[in-house]
Amino acid sequence: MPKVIENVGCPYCGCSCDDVRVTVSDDGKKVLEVENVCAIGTEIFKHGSSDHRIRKPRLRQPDGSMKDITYEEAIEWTAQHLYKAKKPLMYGFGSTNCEGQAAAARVMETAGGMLDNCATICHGPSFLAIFDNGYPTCTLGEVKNRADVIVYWGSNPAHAHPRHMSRYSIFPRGFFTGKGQKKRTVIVVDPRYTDTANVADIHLRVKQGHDYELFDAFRMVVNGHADDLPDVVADVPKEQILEVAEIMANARFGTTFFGMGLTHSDGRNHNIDIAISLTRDLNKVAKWTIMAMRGHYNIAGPGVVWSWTFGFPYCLDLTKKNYAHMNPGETSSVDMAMRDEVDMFINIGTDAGAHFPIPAVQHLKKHPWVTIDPSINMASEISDLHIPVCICGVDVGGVVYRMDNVPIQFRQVIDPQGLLDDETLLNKIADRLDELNAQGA
Amino acid sequence: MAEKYILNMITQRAVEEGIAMEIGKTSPEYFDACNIIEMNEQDMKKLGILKNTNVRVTSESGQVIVKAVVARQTVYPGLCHIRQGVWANQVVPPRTQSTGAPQYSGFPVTVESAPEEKLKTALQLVQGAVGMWKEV
Amino acid sequence: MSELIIKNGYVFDPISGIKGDKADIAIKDGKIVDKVSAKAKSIDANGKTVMAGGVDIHTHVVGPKVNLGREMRPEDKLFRGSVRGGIVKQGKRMEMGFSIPSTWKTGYSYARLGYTYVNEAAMPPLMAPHVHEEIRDTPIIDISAMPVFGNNWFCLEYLKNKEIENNAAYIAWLLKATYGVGIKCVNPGGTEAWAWGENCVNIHDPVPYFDITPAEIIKGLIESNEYLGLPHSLHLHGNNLGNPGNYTDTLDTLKLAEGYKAKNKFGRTQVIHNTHLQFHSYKGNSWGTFGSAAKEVMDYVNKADNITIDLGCVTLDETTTMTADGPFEHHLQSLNHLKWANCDVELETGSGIVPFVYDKDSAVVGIQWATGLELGLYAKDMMRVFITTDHPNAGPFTRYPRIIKWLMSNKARLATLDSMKGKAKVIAATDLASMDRELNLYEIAMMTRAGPARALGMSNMYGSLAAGADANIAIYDLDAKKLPTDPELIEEAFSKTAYTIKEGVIVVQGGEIVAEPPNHTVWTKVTMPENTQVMRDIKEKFTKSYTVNLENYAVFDDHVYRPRAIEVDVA
Amino acid sequence: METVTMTLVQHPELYLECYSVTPDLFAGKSLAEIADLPAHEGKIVWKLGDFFKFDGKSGATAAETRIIVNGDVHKMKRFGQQMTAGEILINSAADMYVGCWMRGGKITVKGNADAFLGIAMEGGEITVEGDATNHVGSAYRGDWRGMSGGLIRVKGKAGNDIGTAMTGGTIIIEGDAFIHVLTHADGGTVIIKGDVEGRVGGQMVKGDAYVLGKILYPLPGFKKVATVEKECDGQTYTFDQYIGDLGERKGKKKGEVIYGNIYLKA
Repeated sequence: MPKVIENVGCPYCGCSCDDVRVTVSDDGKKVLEVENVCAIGTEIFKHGSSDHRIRKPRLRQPDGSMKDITYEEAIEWTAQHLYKAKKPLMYGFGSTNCEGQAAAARVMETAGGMLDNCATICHGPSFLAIFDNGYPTCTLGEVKNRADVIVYWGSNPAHAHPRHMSRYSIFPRGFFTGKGQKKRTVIVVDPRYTDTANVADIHLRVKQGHDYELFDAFRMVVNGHADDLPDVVADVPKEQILEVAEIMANARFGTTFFGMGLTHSDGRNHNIDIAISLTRDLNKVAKWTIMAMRGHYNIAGPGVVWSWTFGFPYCLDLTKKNYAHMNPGETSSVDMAMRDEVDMFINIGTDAGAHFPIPAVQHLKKHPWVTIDPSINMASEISDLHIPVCICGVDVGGVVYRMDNVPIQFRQVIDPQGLLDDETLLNKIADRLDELNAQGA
Repeated sequence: MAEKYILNMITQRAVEEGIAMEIGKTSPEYFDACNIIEMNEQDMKKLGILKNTNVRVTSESGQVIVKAVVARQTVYPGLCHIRQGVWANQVVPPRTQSTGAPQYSGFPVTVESAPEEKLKTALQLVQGAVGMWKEV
Repeated sequence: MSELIIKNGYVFDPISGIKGDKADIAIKDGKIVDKVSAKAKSIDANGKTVMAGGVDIHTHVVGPKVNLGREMRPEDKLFRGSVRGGIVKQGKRMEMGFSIPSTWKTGYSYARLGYTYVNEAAMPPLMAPHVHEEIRDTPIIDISAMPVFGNNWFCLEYLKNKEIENNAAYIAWLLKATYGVGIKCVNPGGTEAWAWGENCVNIHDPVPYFDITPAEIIKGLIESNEYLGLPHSLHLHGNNLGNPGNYTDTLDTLKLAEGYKAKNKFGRTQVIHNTHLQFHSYKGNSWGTFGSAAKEVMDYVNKADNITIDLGCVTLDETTTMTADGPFEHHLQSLNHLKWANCDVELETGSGIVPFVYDKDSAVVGIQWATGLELGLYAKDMMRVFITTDHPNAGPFTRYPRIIKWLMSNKARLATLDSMKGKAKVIAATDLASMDRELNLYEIAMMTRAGPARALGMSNMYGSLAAGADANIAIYDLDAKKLPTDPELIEEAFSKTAYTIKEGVIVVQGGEIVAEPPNHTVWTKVTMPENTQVMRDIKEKFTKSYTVNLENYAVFDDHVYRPRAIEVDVA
Repeated sequence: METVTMTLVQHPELYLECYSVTPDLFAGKSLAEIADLPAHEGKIVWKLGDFFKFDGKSGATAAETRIIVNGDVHKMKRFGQQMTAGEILINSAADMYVGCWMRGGKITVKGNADAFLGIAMEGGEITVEGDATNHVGSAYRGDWRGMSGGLIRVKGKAGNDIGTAMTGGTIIIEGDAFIHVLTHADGGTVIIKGDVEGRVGGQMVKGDAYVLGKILYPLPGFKKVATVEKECDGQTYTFDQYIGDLGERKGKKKGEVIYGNIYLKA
């Protein structure tokens, strides 16, 4: 009899939807059907029971081919290389559970290396802004229940967070927002006329890379200097700025959701920093909150776990062994790659091969490269060692943090069939490193 | 022969890319989803680029062959978009302004019509970049 | 069978009434026992002070707001003078952070101070799995956490309708769902109002939409607590924290307890624990006329034997304020303009975080500092008055030894007062300079272990050296018969124990961490008949208003680490 | 003043953290003791003597100690970290964090300096004869107390984040700068002799920016109020004075609102 598992968490985007219904085969090995999930999430569950999944670690041979090895051999290989490296880097965690991230912290503290997560190339600048200016935010339920004005700034949930607008922001009927979309004003700020802009009441077509100026203009209006505003700011006409500022200042509860459009363009963290300043200004006259549209279902996780472990969310330099250091720009993965600052690379739960600018990949490839990931991806296909692991939310459960830092408990839906989960694998590597360190000392 | 003309390039997520990525980066779906450059129609005309033909995109840090299409999520003239992923990352500058985040959004590229050039697969691009690509 | 005996120490144990007599403490299998065999390992405590392991009744050490504080303050981990602030490599893992230490540093530091059990004072129920993840990663010390109820929609609705029984049933359900220990209430109604950018500044200020007042919330929560007979009382952070002249609101709040009597089987006597009273004891009508109302407030507390309090002493450090009192933190950032985090939590609560520099040269800060100490010095029943810093709000818990020094030594107080630029104003606005009371070690033992343990309803397990209690023991290098004349030596002795023993295991020796036995999650398990109305209400709220499914909301059993339940039966 | 000359004899494979190279740590030590000072390359703790050969003699105090660094040290970080007095002369390019948290003394870099030059500096003087990159005299992450005193002079160009969260002191960039000058500043002076792309004075509470070239994208938060003659690095020019950031909070002194200023050469 196929079994239906309810309330399953979806391991795709930062929405971390927890209402998925999964039907699995009698033997618990196959996903037969998934419901309540977006098109992208569906593929993850399908992939989980694919016959093509890699189930054994693979070590690259001198002729360039990959040969199956045991987990024990893979653990030994990784521990030995970590032990030997002067400055190894472990990067990724877009798709691991928090238990795995905590174990990773232990591995790199023991190894004396660098530890970084995908935020470094996504919302890392948002962390920098939070460091500098704080983070007046809320949980997504507050938006659903209260928000009458919603701003998507440099974010495109229609593509990147498919159920965000329907579950949390524009469309749901919340406690104080029983009329749903009808009573909400939606503003999209984006240089493109995106599919999200298409459902908005107002689209501000900002000049790419000049959001900072537009924020400054809004702050001028909120702080009583509308008269000194130029006629056009960042390609947006003054009348439109005044109109939107008026809507923001009159909100009962407003939320700004921001994305890569701010974190990836010139000024990076400053674009978010000033967005936070605007949020603070608006709280003098209305109630406003702001939230980063975190990309993966648990990419908030490493930031949370490593903050309680080390006090820093990402870009950790653990080489000093008795204290941690963090300074993105120096201790961030891409910068270290480009400067040849590291001499070993572990890619875990992400695909640096596909998502780093190619020169960074070329630099990292000069050194031993391990990929820990359930799938074949670009990183696995250039690595010296590929260790397959469980897919969180499919083969293993665990705690994950949604984009609003709300912990969501994920369930296992199918049998891992011999695959190790990240936590177990990493703890075995750390145990082996402890032994090597003890021998060395 | 079209003249060189500087466009401002950005790279962002698209739902098609997300689905394809989960199917697999070596899949035909991923190939189809990510190897296109989305442009404004005016720019294509100006550059003499026909819809759905291949172009060469060159930045300060590399170049890549992609197929030019008119953006469905409209970009204004002067702006172009390649969906995030392997093809975009052949040209994304790794400079981070000391923040850790590369210049994924807002860097100058030239786009030239290159109808004779062939598209490369993801694996060919990445393995090729690190000297591991072997023609089968 | 592990046995241990601590010989010849000066023992201070208010629970068993030992006031500094030389005595031996015997330990077997993690518990205090009357005697052990001759084979027991012995510790010579001759010339040393022996107390039960410290109990912190109110601290913020695990959970989302603590952690956002860590995350948003990289500079809290940076150079301070020539060394990195507060980073000590003593345990197995790194220790990071000054005002908001990492979980490992938290566990190690408390152990070094001789503390073995702490109560996390605010757990947003929706975030409970996060709290438990951090408890897992905090070494040595046992931890309980209190879910916050004062702005919870269920409670606001039940209490508006005077449905105490339903409210109690909901509380019992939530304690199980979150593995929580008791009822916390922060700025009742005010944090819900803050979700609309407003506040409730006094106990009669109505909550928007819910049509209930803070006074009704507080009384309703007292009644619910006593209905259930929980080990701890209502744990209250009242309205109007931190503002000049707020002491009248504080007195109004405390008076709400009149006529209520504690009903429980745990030996608890109070119905309200009013936390960090220092922040609620101010006179004046502006920062210019700011002053201490410690005497007025303590006069009331001394008379009301159904109230306990903790001090919330200012330590004069750069620290990080954090509270579920969202509107207060918003107000604070408008005063000091530093970075500000806020997180409103759907249907339940909120929180805010702002770094704060308690600059001893500011007269207001000096007055706050004096107020906290005055509360301790005006106190009559030290079993109802506890030392805290509302960590990290008024200063980090690592400064407890300094608070103890100030309370024990007038000389130390005057030296600090003398170093303040605003000394004259502080003297004028407080009584501290004229107070020569010096607390003794027995009083300190009441304020740091016996009292808080009793107020938490756990003095059979913690804060006690009586047979049957957990063998949690702190041995300080302090000769009780010959206290040093230099008060700095008192601070030093309380900073690093000679030994800390946790459930019979020596975890600190000579101020160094030597073992890391697993800790416990302490929680209250209420058994009562199922309340179908409440279960229906819960289902409805989850279907309509929450963004997390009910089935994923309650903490999964395997996400709670080494739980230790306090059992309560409600017929 | 005594001089210690350190000459590179061995390049590090990765990057070397030369936090021990300060007059404070060299003062009063023999050459052998100096060569014994630690330097991190990743997790490996080396000695300075593993990379450098030392000549000369240190002074009794930091103020009496000059350090000359010879050889290509562009892969070495943290020269002069937290130094309080004395001098360092680096005869090549240097990597990140030259003069970080510096409190006094003098550092000269003959070549380029990488990011985080003089961050959170409190006093003293840094001269870079080549270019600097990003975060010149800015604050450490999260700190609202950036550079508070001293002088940083970069003879070439600089990147983004010049004087972020600055509260005092002076930064002079003789070439061009990119974006974010005096962002979040609450005091201090930045002089850019070349052009700036934009974002000068964003979120600035207080402070003075002088720009002798052009600002390509001026912020909307600044308003022109006057044309004034002002001295700037020893020369007098006519400037258009702009006040702002009008979007940011402003303090008051004796009832007068205090603004940040941009002096743009007329």
